[in-house]
Amino acid sequence: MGEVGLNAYLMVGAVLFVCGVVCMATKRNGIGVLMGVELVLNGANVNFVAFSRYTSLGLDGQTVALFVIVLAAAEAAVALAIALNFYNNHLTIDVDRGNELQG
Amino acid sequence: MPETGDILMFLLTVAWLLPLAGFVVEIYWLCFSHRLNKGAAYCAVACIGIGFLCSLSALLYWGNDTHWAALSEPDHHGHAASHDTGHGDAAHGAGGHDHDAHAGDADQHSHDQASEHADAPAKKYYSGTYYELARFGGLRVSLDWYIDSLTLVMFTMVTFIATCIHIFAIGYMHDELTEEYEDHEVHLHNGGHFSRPGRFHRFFAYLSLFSFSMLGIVLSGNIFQVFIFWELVGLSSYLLIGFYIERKSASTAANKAFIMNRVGDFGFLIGMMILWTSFGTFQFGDRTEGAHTEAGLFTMVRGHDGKLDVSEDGKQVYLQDAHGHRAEKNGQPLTISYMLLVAAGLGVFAGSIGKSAQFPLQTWLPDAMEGPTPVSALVHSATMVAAGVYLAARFYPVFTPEVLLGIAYIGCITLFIAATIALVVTDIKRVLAYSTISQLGYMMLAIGVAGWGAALFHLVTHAFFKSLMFLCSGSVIAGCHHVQDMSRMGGLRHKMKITAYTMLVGVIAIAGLAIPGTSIGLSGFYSKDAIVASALAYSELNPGHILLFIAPLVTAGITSFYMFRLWFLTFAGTPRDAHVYENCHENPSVMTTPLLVLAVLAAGCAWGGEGGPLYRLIVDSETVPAAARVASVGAAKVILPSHQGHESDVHHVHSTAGMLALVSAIIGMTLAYLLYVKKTIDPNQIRQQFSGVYDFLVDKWRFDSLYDAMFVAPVHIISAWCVSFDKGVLDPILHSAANLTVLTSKWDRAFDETFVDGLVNLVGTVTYNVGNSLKVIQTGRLRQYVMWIAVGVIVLFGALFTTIPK
Amino acid sequence: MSPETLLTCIVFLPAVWAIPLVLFDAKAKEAMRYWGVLGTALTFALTLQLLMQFDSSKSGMQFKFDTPWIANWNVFFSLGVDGISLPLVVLTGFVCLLSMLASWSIDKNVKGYLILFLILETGMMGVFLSLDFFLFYVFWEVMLLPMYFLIGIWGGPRREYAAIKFFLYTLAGSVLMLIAMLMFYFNSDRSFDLLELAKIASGTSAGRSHVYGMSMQVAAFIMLFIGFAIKLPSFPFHTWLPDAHVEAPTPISMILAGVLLKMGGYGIIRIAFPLCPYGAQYAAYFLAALGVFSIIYGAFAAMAQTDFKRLVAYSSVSHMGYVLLGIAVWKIVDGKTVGREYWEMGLNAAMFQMIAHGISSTGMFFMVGVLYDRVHHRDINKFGGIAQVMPHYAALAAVIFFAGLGLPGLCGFVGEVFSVLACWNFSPLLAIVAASGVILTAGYILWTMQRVYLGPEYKGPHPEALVEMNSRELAIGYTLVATAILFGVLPHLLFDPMHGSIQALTQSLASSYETLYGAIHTSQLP
Amino acid sequence: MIEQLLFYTFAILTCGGAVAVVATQNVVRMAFWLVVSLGSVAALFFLLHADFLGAAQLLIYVGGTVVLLVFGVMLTASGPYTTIKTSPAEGIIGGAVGLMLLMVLVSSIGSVDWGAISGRLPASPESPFTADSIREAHAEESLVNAGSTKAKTDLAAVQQQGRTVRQLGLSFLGLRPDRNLKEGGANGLAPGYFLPFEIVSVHLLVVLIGAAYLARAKRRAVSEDRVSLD
Repeated sequence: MGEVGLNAYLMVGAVLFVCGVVCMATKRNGIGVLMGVELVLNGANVNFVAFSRYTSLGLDGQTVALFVIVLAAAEAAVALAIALNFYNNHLTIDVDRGNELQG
Repeated sequence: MPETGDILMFLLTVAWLLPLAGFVVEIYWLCFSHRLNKGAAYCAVACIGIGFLCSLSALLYWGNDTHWAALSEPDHHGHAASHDTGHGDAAHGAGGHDHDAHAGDADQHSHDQASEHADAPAKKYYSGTYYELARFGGLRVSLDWYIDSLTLVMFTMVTFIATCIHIFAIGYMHDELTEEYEDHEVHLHNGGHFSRPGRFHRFFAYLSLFSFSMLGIVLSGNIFQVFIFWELVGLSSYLLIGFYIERKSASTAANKAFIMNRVGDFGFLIGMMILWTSFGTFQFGDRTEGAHTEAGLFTMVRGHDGKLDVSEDGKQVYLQDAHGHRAEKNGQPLTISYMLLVAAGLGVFAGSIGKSAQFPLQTWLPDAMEGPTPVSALVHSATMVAAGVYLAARFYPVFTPEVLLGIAYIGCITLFIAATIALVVTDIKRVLAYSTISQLGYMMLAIGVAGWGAALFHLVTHAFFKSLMFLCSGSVIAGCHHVQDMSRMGGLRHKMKITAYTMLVGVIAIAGLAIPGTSIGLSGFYSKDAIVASALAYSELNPGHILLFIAPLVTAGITSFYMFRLWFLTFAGTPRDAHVYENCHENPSVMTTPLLVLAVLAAGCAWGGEGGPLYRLIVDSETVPAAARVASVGAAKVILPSHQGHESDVHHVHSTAGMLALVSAIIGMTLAYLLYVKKTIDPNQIRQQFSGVYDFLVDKWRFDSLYDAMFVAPVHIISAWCVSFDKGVLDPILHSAANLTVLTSKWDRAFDETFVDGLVNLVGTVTYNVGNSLKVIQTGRLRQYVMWIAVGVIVLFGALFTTIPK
Repeated sequence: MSPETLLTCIVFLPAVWAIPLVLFDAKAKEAMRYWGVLGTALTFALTLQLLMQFDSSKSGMQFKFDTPWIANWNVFFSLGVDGISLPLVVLTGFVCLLSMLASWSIDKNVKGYLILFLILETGMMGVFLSLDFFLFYVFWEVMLLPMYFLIGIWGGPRREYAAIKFFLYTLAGSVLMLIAMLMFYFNSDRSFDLLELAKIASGTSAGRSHVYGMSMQVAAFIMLFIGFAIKLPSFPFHTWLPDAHVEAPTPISMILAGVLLKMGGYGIIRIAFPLCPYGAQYAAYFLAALGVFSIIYGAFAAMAQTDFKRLVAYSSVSHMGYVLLGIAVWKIVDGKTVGREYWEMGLNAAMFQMIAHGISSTGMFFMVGVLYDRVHHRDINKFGGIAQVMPHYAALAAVIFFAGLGLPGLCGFVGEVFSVLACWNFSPLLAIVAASGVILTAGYILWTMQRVYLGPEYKGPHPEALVEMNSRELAIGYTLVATAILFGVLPHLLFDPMHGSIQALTQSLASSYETLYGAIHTSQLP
Repeated sequence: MIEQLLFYTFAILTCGGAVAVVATQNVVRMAFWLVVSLGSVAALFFLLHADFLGAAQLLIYVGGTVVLLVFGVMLTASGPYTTIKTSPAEGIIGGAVGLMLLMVLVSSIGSVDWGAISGRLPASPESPFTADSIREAHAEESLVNAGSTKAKTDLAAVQQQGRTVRQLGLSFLGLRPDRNLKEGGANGLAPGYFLPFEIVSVHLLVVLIGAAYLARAKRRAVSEDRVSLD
């Protein structure tokens, strides 16, 4: 095992990100999609903090990550409300039922 | 002490402008006064009356200033000068006997050159400028005044007659003083009679306007100004002839008068153009500005010796400058082509033809009798129509003998034609109208045969007796309640004594009767005598033109015949229409007084004949060429007789001519007496025997129908052509251009729609189809979109990695 | 007020004045009309102020000023006034005020009407005041559009036809003018300055020694002339005029006859002649002949009309013929101007005739409009006896018609007679033919007056509507009559300011022609 | 050595949790795996000397967000164990795409020389931190600038030890102890996060209200009627 470097954290972030994307793409459950979003955000966060540690980004990376976390919480609250509304309207949480985007 | 010229100018200007002020006041009176008010009439009478007083005092002042030199001539000093124009009798006594008077005194004002050239005859005029209308470089047009004895006489005569007629008109137009004037000659569509508010004020306003314009002509100091007032009298005449605007005949006659005059003015304008272009001035007299004297028209043509300075080949006339030398410009002598000078003369004379109703423009004057009778008296006999003669006389120095020959023949033809028509007319005013034309013909003839003084002499005497006769006829018409046809009158002398006998004075005057063996007669005798004498002298010198003597001689008889016919038919014999006779009455004194005054003047104004004061006054203004014997150099080869002094051509034949004319007149009178009083010969029989001639004369020599066919109809046809050219040629060209454009744009549209639009549509269709086929991708499913995003990122990165070199 | 402000105000005041009209309620017609009258009155007052400040002893441009407008193309906002444009500017203010007063009969969409009217006035003022060819052209077009709409919206039954006819004719003219303008632009040093272009044409420009070539001058002159002759209008470009007049509402007819036609004459004097002296001289005889023909032709055509307005329109064609005649009497013998004073007289007469016609024909159209407002027809043969029921009106109308007839003492006389008098020097034949116009003019005007005003009774429809003019109409009528008399009696009031400018114009044209003539002849000699 | 060990442990946990979230069909289990994954991320933060961040991660994510999600599951599902199946084909496609994306990302990460980039960045934690600048920018702030040169060394030490709470707090108040204010062209403006901080605060408030509004109980039928009427 070599020295833990920036690349290792970035790899973790990438995996999280990809998992999030796949999660979003495959889950029919609305809550699952939300979880995918959280994963994507976390992937990004890992990258930020890693850059904060290993490059001259410094405190900025952490600050941004902090913001992301806060905003993700907010997003989660709103998304949940949206999910509830969706559920109220369609009587299911299956996102495939909501095809209003088709226009 | 102001100079004589300025005083004269001031007095005459006042006399001239007062009627204009009167016109303005009366027009406004019309708006604010009620119609029963005679104020306008009094205003008009006051204006013209004061004008008369001004003119008279101007005349007297002038006479005093010149010590009445004009009235005396070495060989005629026996005559008392107690009458000037016959009305200012006691005003001046001793002046006429002052033989030592210097004519040159009058020249101090503006004619220093007269003394420089002692041989040049003194030119007895004053002139000056009111104001400039325009100035173009060296050319200028202005309003001027020009005063000589002729101006003064004309002024006095015009204002006096106008005053009389104004007063007469107060009575004549009395029935217009109403709110409801019923016109029995107008019939409405519904068969009723036409009634309208009276037009008393308007009538006097028009009369004032006329007086102003007429005096303007007389006072004018340049030909352009004459033209201006020429048109203005035409306007007044138009307004007065068409006074009864509701009568179609009146308005048509007014139009006819105006347009006929315009035809004359067309010639006038051409004459003016020639003069303007060749001479560069319109001025009659010379104009002095400081040290520089600018020659007027008369000086330029005639110089100081009164001779035309014709080049050797006879084709050019040299113009003279103010000092009697040939005028030069840039070293070249100024000349005018002789033919152009003739043309200019004829052109100006054309204006006279129109205004004085000479052949071939004579037809408007009889129609002009549609106006109220005082108008006929003032405008269409005494003054305006005489303005043509006045202009011809004023412009005499510019006329070449050829022009004069033309004038003579025009006058000759006119006097004969008009007299013959007058033989058969039964409308009392029309007889007088034709007589006026005929008498004006006499005057023109006189000018043409160099009887300059005779023409103007006749002008003044004619003005008196003709206005008298018109007023008498007006009195008859008013007395008979607007009956004008003589065939319905007769015996009126019992009921209208004053009118009848004053009329007789006029008739005798115009007929030229005198006591045989003596030379005592009424005014017409002297003046006609002078004309016939001039004509005889002329025809003796130019035997080829004997007609110019025969025609006036014969016509003198005809004149006498138809005038007595008029009097006999109207006043003598027995009434032919009982109704008319019963209702007729003599008029109030406001109408008869002017008759009496005018009768006195008609009888006596020419007192003394050619030795008398009137003639002397007029001849005082005579220009040199009119007095001396002149031989023509042009194509016509005529010789103009001289007529001054005992040795003159005219003097030789004077007694012969007088005798012949008198005989002719007496024959005419006797014939009339036999036909209409004694009834020895039945006029109807003659009429039937010569029915062809009679009809021809009744149709006024068929001039009206001739002109209708020659001018009126073609004008209408041409105007129809013009309109159809617009509608049929120009508009179709435009329309076809427009249609062509529309057609082109249609093609353009077709091209657009098939080709250009086709291309565009193709693009659109392809896009649509592609989009349509891609539509399935948009499922609206969230998860698919995420997938697509991921795929997109992959593809993008893949593309980047493959294309960007490491 | 400084000259710049004054001139700019004169040009733009009407248009600016139109802006607040937008805020008026559409139903407040009276208020809007008064607003419009106030605007035109103010403009007229400004033109009078200009007249006061104008120094008639000078011959050149006064109050001239330039501001770069489109600097890349050398276009300047350049205004100025001289003796030639000054009377026309004042006339424009005058006629606009009167027509605005005559606009009470317009009842449809008053707001739009007034706005277009005021814009039209700006366009007209701009045309007369601009000294930059491009600016001139712009104003020329600015004037065209409102006129199109004014005829096309507020006109009579065939208004669309008339409006399009007017539009097409004028547009064709302006296209030709545009081409000529560009010819001068590219043949000079890219200049639109009219004064500079004229200087080049006369060979007195500081920057250039050579003048425009002969063929170019002839071509440019022909194009410019056609453009202006359409506006004048001269035969054969006149057929838009009767239609436009017949269909246009009364106040617009007044403006059309009173001002718009003058632009043709003004354009010829201001642009066509100074910019191409050789071309002008080349075509002078043709121009004069065309003018004479228009005189006669218009008079004949007027005589055959039964529509009152059409008659007056043709009389305009006839009267404007005198303008063309007066402008063109430029006689040249062997390269030298002969009788320049007579030509000067002709130009003066042409200018005078334009003003006089502006007064008399404005008046005639107004008088026709007064009748039309009452009985709603214009058939001359159905009138008669108007003088009995409307004596006051008939008297004023008679004076105006006599002014049109050319009676001395009224304005129409001086222009006509002087242009004819000036013509003999140029060509006796043309002078004689032109003089015969006086007979025809008298013929048709008197005949018309007889049929309309004289006679015992009115024969047409709506006899009950024939009431005397109201005070507003009387005011217009009296103003016109007073002006007609004023200029008829004291023509020098008008000649004095024009005289210097026209003298300078004839001098420079004569000398420039001589220069060019000399250049041609020396080069042709070996 | 221990750091490496810890890193790999938590990295595997993180990745494994994430993969498990993807792979699991049951929502509640997904939530569990998510907790695992996010908690491991918090541990990774600690490893990266971001103590406060890690704590926040644990508190907010693991403690807040996931609980929220579980609530959501409970509120929406008719039963806690209901599963909405993804079709196998979708799973395969999703996996394939995910793998490809991962490959892309990994290859990008590998292809970048991070050290070089790091050198180009304008400021480093070791950048000069002078007393002058502190005095100038925050004259009154004696809390931080007590020692001049000492503060600089303190700061480096603090960062090494991951105690960044105070610094983060300062930066949210607009103060940047880790930046040289004279550099970077700040033009005297405070380069801190005061404004974003405030914005985020307001944002959170709005979100809370908005979420409450959205999530409130509504009658169902009306909206459908309205749609059909349109």
